[in-house]
Amino acid sequence: EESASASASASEPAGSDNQGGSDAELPLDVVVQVKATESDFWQYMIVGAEQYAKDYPDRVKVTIQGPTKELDYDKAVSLLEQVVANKPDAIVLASSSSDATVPAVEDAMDQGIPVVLADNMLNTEKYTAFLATDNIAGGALAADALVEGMEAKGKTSGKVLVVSSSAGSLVMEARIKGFTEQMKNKYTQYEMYPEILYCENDVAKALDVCAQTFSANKDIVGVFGGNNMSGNGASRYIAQEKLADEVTCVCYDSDPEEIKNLRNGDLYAMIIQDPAGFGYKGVDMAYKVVAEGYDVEANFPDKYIDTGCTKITAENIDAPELQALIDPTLLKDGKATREWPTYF
Amino acid sequence: MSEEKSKTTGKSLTSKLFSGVGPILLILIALFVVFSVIRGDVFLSGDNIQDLLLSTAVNGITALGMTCCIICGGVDLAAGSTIGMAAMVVSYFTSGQIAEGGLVPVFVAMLIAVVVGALIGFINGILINDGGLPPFIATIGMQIIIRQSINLIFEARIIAQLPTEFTDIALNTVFGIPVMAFVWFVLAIITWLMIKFTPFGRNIFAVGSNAETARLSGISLRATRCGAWMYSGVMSAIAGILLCARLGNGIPSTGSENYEFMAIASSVVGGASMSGGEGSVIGTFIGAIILQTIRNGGIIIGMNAHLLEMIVGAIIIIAVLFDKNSGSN
Amino acid sequence: MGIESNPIIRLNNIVKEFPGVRALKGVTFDVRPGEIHALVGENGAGKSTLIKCMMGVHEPTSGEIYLNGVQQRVKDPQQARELGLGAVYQDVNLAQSLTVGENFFIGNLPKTKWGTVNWKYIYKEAQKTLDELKINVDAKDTVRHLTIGQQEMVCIARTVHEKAKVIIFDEPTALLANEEVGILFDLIHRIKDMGVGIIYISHRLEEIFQICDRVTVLKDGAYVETLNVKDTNQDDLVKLMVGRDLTNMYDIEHFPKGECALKVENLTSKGVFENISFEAYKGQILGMFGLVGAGRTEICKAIFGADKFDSGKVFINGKEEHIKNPRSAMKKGVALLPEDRKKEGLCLGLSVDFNTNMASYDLISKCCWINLKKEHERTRHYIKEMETKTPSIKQLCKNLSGGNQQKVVIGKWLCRDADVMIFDEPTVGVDVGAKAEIYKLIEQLTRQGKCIILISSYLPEIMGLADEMMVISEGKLMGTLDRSEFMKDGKLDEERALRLASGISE
Amino acid sequence: MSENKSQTGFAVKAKRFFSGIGLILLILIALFVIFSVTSDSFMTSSGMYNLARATAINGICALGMTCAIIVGGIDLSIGSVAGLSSVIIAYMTSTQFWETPILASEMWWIAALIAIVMGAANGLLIGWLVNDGNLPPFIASVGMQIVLRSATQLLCRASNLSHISQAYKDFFSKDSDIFGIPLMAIVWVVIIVITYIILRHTRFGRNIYAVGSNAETARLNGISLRRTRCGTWMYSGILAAIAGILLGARIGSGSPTAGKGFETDAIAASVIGGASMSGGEGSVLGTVIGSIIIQTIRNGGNALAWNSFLLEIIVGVLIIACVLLDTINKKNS
Ligand SMILES: Nc1ncnc2c1ncn2[C@@H]1O[C@H](COP(=O)(O)OP(=O)(O)OP(=O)(O)O)[C@@H](O)[C@H]1O
Ligand SMILES: Nc1ncnc2c1ncn2[C@@H]1O[C@H](COP(=O)(O)OP(=O)(O)OP(=O)(O)O)[C@@H](O)[C@H]1O
Ligand SMILES: [Mg+2]
Ligand SMILES: [Mg+2]
Repeated sequence: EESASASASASEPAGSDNQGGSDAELPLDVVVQVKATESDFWQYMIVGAEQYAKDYPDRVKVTIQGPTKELDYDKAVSLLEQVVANKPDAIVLASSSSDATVPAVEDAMDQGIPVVLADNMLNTEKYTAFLATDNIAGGALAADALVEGMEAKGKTSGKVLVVSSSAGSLVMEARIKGFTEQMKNKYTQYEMYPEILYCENDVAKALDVCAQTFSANKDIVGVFGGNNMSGNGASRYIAQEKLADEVTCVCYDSDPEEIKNLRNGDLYAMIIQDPAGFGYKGVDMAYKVVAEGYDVEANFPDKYIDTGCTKITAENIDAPELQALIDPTLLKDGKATREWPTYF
Repeated sequence: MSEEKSKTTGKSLTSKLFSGVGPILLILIALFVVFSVIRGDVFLSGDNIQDLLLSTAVNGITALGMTCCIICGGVDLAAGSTIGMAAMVVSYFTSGQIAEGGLVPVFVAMLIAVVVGALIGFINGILINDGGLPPFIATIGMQIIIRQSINLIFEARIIAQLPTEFTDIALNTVFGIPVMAFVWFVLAIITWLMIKFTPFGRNIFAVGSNAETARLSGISLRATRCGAWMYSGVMSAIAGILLCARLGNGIPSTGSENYEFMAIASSVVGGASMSGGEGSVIGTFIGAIILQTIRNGGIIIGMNAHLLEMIVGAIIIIAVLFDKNSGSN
Repeated sequence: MGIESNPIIRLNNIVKEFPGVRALKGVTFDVRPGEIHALVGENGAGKSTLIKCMMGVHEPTSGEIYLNGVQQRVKDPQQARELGLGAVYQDVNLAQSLTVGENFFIGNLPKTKWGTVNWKYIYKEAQKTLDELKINVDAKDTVRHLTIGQQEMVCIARTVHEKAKVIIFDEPTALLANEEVGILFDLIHRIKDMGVGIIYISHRLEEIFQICDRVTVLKDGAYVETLNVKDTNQDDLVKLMVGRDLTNMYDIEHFPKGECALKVENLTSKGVFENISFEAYKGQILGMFGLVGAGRTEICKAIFGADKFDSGKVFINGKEEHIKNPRSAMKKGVALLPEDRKKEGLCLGLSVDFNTNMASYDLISKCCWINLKKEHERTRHYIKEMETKTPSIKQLCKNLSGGNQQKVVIGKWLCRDADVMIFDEPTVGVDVGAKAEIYKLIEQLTRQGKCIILISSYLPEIMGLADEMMVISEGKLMGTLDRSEFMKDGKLDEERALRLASGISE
Repeated sequence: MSENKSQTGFAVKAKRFFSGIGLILLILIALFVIFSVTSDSFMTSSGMYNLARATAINGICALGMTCAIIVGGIDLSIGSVAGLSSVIIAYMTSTQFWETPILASEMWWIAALIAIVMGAANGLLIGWLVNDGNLPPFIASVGMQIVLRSATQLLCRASNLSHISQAYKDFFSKDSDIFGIPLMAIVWVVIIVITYIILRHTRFGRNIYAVGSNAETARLNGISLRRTRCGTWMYSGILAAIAGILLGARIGSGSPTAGKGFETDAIAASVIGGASMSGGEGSVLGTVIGSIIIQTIRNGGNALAWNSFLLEIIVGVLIIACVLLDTINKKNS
């Protein structure tokens, strides 16, 4: 679990480096395609990517693409095919499906357009680099945090519930897998509730399913919300019903409701990823590969860069250096700054 | 003639009230019996009944407006996005994140959201009446436009820091009933009175049944249609405001998961006819409770979420099948 | 004619029950080749139901059907068609968005050798039949664009084209004017001469005497009698149908001219009607006569605010009014009983109760609150007044027979209590008994000093009732005749009116 | 003289052919002009190749939807049918749950046939519910939408099915084309032709119009309502299943949420193409143009990197505007 908690360490700004060998004209034309535009999380990635372009206007010109809904695999593929047809200098891609975009990505790579993957791995070997949270490790980290919180409340046995956003989301599956395995292997004193609750990314539904499951199962002591919407609903339910002394809640990703509940003690911990980092470092990687001839495989044999995840609890929520990580839009409004990690 | 008179007066008030909703009332009772037998301790507990009402309220309120549109011979597929728009509008105007202490007092913000809902309904009504668009098309177009406008205007981001006086609405109770459910009951009664006792209510039926006849009978099609869709817009807006209070944040995707389909299903399960001119508030009320009861009970007895959803789909079909075909035998 | 051959079709003891209604109580009936057999009876007597049983639309509760002496069960309309039964129904039954030609072959489209639809053949055949019958319609036209009269002719042509052995006409003349009635009768005679058996349903009894050989009377779903037409007369027939004597129905009281209630000046709607000017007085009946398509309906709809017009003035009670929509017309005291009861007069899916009150809820509500008691009272009152046959005030209008539906529409407009009442074809599909009731009602209204405008394509009716008669042809006012002008020695001068209606000015 | 006559004959034919679609054809041409001027990547062969591939799936769904709309109904279950269809193939050819998949990679077409049968069965059920159960088509198909979606989730145990038949993926891959036309687009074109022939030149097709125009008339004329309705929804189900087969190949895995929301685009394409929600009206050509218009807006807009929300708003406005113009047009003529 060492790697999972690694993150925002200080470094020198990745500024005036040497110019590598490249035939592409500066600023580079980099397309960032996200899973969905109508989501806070992917808006954060967009903020990161745009921040890079703002920091280095002479290096890159960033274009944002993405279907409005995450489920629009079909539209995502069409979009990417079209992006590839336009021959940009590089592509940073967060793909909602591991298979759908493979042909287009391979096509791009074959044409010499580097593709930096973010968040979700594809079932292909042809890509430039992959920046993502290790979601299995993140799930395990969530389990650790949950147990820590439950033990602090003196709950050493009982049922643990998982609320998921929607079936078929790959990253969600990984988190839940990491969480469940950690619970089953390491914390056998707790029992996993047999059914996963789905909320279709609808907070109201998350609230409802929590309410009903809780009233039928008085022995639930812990809840894991697989993303911000499910965590939002679960923690709000706990806040509403004043169950904070009985039930511990941990969730993935942040949103304003969760932050509020964290401060109130209704949510014990958030496991946050670095979506802005996907964007910022993804574009950075694209630039380095194209303009400076950076060799990914030499530094990362499996081409994987773990962007880490961070456990946020009441203790560190106000730490100044974490503010822009918790809410990347602060960067956009210029209300906060952050130092970007130097993985490469 | 006298025979018939004695027959009608002989009917008790309750049997009059529930005439036509018999079959679905049976379904509701059957569901209650099944769930009570399996997990009566939880299902019938006061907490759960409260929760059932609370979780039905949003759909229940939306369905009231939807019923009016269906009676008027159309549907309002923009209901879900109107919910979202109202939630975002009320959040925008009250959030501490936008302005210290909110831009306007909570009450005013709610009013603005309701006005926005009415405005959306008005546009729908005009498109349908003056533009001659089929309601299905007009409102599906509006659905897309409103939903994406929410994303565009509010940058697809959650609005937080809503005042507690607003979010507390969802937590409080009146006479032991959650405020949301209470509002739903009141609106249901208002809608019932409107449909039963006002010329506007009757006009909705006339227009839905035969618009040309209604026009030649001196009923203003424009006023009736705009009124019906505005009523639906207002109901959706109220539902959106309450939902927003319940969620504690303005979430751009509020109301996007099949909210209009569920409202239509509630109305139709409750006996409304998609070809217009038919529908009842009590039926819709029961219809909404049926749909939520399956979900509520199913989760309580620990059913697989997907299996449960499958049953919801099947129940919608079966309930309507039952309703449409029980009359003729 | 009296061909004593074996019947093509024989219905034996047919019973048909609907929920709550016993529409047919054992009817026996037959048709021989080459005869025209009339089926008469009051509204709701079961005529339409009987032929629907025959055509496989309804399944009879009991009873047998024999075709050429062989018992048959007619399962569905398709089978009826294969057995050689054809029908022209009471309500025009065409697929509105399809072409005329396609409607001819609908359900049984001819194929090419490739298995695809043979369009050429369809249009050629349909056009041939239309031309033979002198129907001025293009087979490639979409039905929606035709007038009701034209649509009806297409319906008939289609049935003729199918070469059915038995053809049923359910009130075919209800929507036609004299000229077309003539064409239709010629047509029916020709079909008859081909040896086809014809069933003819009509409320216009003189038509029975004009073309029919035998007549069967139904009353309240029961079989009454079958007579040879030449052995009977109109009065006897009426007596059998209604159960009482109905001597001259048109003999209503006429009242002196009151003030001018409605004045129209140079009303014009381009391409539909032009420069229409007339005055209508209180206590008077103003008749409007013309052939189908003359534009009478449009004139009245324009006055009523239901259609737009280009220029002209409308004065009500001496004051010029700008009527924008039906609602404002009603507020000014004008009412219009539309001609097409199914499309414009009724909400078929709603109750009698609702339909009676729907135009006048404002009169029985206070501060937007409807007085439900009054609503029911009024409905009962008009049901009684007009003897509407309905099991309850909650019965849906679609379950009433055609004539009873018409009575509900009239009731609706009586509820309005308007000063100027425009009746557009008020007796279409209404039985003799009820017609007499309606005429009495009109008489009573004039006694109360109301102004009545009566549109009818049925000349005897309009001449019998009107104090003054306007004749319209192709949107132009051909002339206005006073009662004294068209009553010659107590007899009607039909010729003059018809000449005017055909556009021949004096 | 004779020449003149044949000319007018041709003109009449052309007029009939284009009647009702003139407006949308103009819109399409305008869009093409705008995008080829403003974007240098739009009007390229690869741009067109992509456009054709991207339109195929919605294009096929929309044709089925058009039939359902013409018969006087609607089919809101097509998204779920497409999803289930793709998952059936994935389920039978993937190694997710078994060491050796049910079907060998090359045998994927058997699964595809099963998917088509499933689509037909679903259509049969909806047709039956509508005809014999008196259910409004909206409700029958929404109900089946929910049921099939849940069945899909259950079938793939709420997870993504990866490692599906490679042969299947390759079959419809980007590089499989015939004479430079992508195979997916060819499937679509074949279906366009078949649907055109069915609707225009077969009795069944004409019965669809007759039933949609006036069911009672159709019945009185001896058309079997049951057969026509069941047949229409079956056809729509089959097309949705075929779209699902293409979809599965395109996303390369079985996803429990695949196909969600397809019905909206399909309805949009149909009504932009002139189908009337009251039944009895609609044309294959119109729907095809409608599908292309929607995809052109998306592709062109993306090429110019327009805001994705704005693009969808344009689609929404277009739906309303096209129907509005069509209504005004009809009123005037
Ligand atoms: N579908 C139905 N459901 C219930 N009752 C019906 C139905 N169809 C007809 N009836 C009833 O059956 C009776 C006979 O109706 P029918 O239409 O045959 O009369 P009709 O002789 O054709 O009258 P009209 O001259 O007015 O057309 C009426 O009382 C009518 O109310
Ligand atoms: N939908 C329509 N579109 C275009 N013209 C029409 C339409 N309906 C009627 N007309 C035209 O308006 C004129 C009057 O039509 P209409 O048949 O209503 O007259 P009418 O005198 O009321 O006849 P009747 O009442 O005997 O059927 C005719 O010239 C007809 O062609
Ligand atoms: Mg009749
Ligand atoms: Mg007329």
